[in-house]
Amino acid sequence: MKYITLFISMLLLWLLLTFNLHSANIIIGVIVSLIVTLLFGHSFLTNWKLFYNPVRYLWAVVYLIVFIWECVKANFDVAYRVLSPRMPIKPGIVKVKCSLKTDIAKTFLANSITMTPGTITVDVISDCLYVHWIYVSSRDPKVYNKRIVGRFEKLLKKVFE
Amino acid sequence: MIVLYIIVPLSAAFLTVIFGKWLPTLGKYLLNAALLFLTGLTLYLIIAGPEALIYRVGGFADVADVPIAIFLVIDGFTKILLLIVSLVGLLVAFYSVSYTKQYTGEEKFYALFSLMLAGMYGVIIAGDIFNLYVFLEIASIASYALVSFGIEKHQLEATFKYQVLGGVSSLIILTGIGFLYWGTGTLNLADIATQLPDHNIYNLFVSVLLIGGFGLKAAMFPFHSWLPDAHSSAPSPISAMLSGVLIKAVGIYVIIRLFFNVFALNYQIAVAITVLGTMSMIIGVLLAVGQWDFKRLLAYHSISQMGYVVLGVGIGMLLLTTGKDEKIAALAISGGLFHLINHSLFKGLLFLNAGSVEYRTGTRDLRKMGGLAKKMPVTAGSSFVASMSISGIPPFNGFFSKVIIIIAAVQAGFYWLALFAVLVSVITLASFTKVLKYGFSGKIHSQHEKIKEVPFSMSFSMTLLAVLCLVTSLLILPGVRQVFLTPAVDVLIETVQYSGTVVGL
Amino acid sequence: MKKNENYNQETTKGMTIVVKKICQFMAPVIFLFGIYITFHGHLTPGGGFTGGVIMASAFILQILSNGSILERLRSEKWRLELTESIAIFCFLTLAVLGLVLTAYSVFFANFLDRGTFGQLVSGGIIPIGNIIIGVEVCAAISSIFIALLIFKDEEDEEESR
Amino acid sequence: MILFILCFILFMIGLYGVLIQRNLIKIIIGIAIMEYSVLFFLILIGYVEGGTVPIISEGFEQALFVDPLPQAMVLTAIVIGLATKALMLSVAIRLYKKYGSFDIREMKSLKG
Repeated sequence: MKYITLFISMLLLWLLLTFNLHSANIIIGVIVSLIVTLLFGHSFLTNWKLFYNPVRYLWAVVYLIVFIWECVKANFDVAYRVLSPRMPIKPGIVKVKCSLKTDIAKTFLANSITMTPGTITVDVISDCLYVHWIYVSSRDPKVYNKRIVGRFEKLLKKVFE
Repeated sequence: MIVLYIIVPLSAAFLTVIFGKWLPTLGKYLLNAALLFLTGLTLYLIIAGPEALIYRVGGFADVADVPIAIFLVIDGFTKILLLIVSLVGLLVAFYSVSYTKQYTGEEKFYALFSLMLAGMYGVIIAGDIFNLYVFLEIASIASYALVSFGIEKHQLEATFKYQVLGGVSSLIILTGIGFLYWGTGTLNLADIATQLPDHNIYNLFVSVLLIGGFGLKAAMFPFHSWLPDAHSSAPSPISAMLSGVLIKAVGIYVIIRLFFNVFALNYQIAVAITVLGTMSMIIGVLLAVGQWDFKRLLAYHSISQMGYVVLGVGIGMLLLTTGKDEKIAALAISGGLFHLINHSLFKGLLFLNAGSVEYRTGTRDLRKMGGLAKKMPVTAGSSFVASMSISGIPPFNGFFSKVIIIIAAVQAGFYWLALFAVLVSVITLASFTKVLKYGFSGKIHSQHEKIKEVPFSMSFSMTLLAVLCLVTSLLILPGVRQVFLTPAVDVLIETVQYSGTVVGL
Repeated sequence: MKKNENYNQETTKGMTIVVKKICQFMAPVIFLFGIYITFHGHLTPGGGFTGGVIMASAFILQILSNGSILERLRSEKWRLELTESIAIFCFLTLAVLGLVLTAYSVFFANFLDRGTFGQLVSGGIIPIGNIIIGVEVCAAISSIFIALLIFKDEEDEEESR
Repeated sequence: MILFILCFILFMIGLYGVLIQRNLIKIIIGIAIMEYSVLFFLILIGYVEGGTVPIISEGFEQALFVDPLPQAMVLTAIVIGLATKALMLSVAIRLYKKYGSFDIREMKSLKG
């Protein structure tokens, strides 16, 4: 089944890339997608069911909006820290525990954290994320867990789990 | 028909790799068969007549008198080179049948060998300078891999040196090609000759770049440092190919072709080529005298003998530029080309001899050999023939070619060059007397008591090459020379004729 | 590439889970893009070499992220070399076909219908040549990469012994 | 003109690397730099002032194109360079295994 998922997504991508609907183009697209499926199907995601749930796509849009908003906020924050003459930075690496279970969700969480300015995910080891933070505002795990992970976690759970 | 020279070796190479896993011996027979076929084809072409064959790849016709197709050209001069490559290649390939049994991954050896041959054929028949460069790189890359085939310390080191200098020379050649395209707007050799601007400094600059690049590939005097390492470290059949054929096909051939047929003959360039030839002749032999490593000695002699070829051609070029007697020029050039043929035969043979000795005794140091003549009569006999031939003793072929060059030099009034040629020949004789004395005569070493003659395929190739060393003396006869050498010399003497026959302008 | 379920398992080899998961997503997409570049070589910039390099990068990405096992690398290298040789032999055959099939018998003759300008299926043998070169370059670059990797792995093996 | 001079300087930097450096990998990098400078030079030769991409498409038949031939040459040269450098690197790795060092001064099995 995951092969079929990969096949369909590749065919859609091919049609997007070429952007015409001649019969020759579609036939070539099918062949190409088949080749890609045969070569890469075995290593594709195992939880292919995600692709067929329209609710998840909606949540993904919501997540995207939230992510962009957080990103803008963090941008201003970092800009303030960089530009202000006193340089109010306090860098450090914190170990954040996340409640997400699947690998794909963790991956997206780590990527979101990295893409927001000010925080970078250094490594993911089982349930914990090691995050480099430009201003370690608190030493309390509960507080910083909420500050770093909390804003994305719930939404990601809805999208991926 | 011309494309067969590229198709056949290339398909041999790829088929060898495809079936190598299941049929490891396929490569041997495929390569030998391919070379046998190509040798026959070349002989047929030579006998058929001196006309030039021209081929447009892809069938693109000329647009408004501008040749846009890739040209493949076979004329008299090309045929000689094709014959050398095929003949020496065939014998070396047959020799390798037994020799490569000591290596693992034999099929890769034959695949690379075929690839190198394809590159050399391509360089020889390419009619435009960029394809020439591409084929030159194919041949070079295959030869880099072949030199390091045994992956021993000295082989890898020699390969690295060879690769660095080869890479630099390729880049110099590419720069030269760029300038050539800038000035003429075309890459076709024949078209370049007609389009070349009448601007002396530009011509000189491009010439210097190209002489530098191809001189490095041909290991002419100031650029010779890589040759002794690479040629002596490679597996012996490859040494024979590199020394016997590769440096001629990718170095000397291109230099001669470019400066006779493409660039207008130029006095400064002619002087430079003659001087380079003389210098490499003298320096090569002086460096060779002190060597005790059999193959290293041979490698230094290669530099020296290539000097003879360049000297002969250079004298012809000088005479043509100064407008003196064209007959003497023709004599000098034919001497040079004759020596080119001879050198590939006897130097190939000598390297095969060295390989045989190494195959049985495991050493290349002349001081550790001795008395091998009794145990290995074929090897000893053929190396006697080759040594006499390289040092110019009648009735072997080396004598006649050297005599022609010397006579031409004397007739043209270059007495000093003639004297140098004679002196170098004498030193060569001394050097090879040493080889024969230490290597093959005298008392046998105790650890070599049990050695035998080499296997059939090796001894057969060596015998055939030794016979060829005698037979090619016949090229001195006018009737034979008419068929083999005269068309080539004509192509070079009639300098502007080349572009006329190829492009039809 | 050999079908092997090991790609999906969390092994200690290779990089962190983030890289692995993203690679599972992106490798097919990269490969498809390489095929797109190759197929459109006669219409847009690009062609066999460019597309082949992109395709090879998909394989290289997978090997890098998932870690390598010496035995599998060896078998894969052999397979890639075989693919490469077959592809280049096909190219030679294509060139020779022009010699055989056309009336004027020319090496590299364009013996197929040229089609209409700007279409995906046009240009005679040029797209076919592009595809073959794409396969060849992909296999060649992957095998160069794997060969260099084998050097390193052999060294590690010797050290651990 | 300034581009040609820069190109020449790049070539010289590469040559410096090849001649002066003692590390095998650095020598290979030097060769690579030289190669890129030559490729850059070839591209510059084909450049036409104000020229566009040499792709014929509808509406652009009469445009002023840059010369596509040097670009084809450069592509071929890149492929050749790839093969050469891959081979050089593998030889360098083999040498490293034999000598345990990338230093060219320690490789002395060929003398005389």
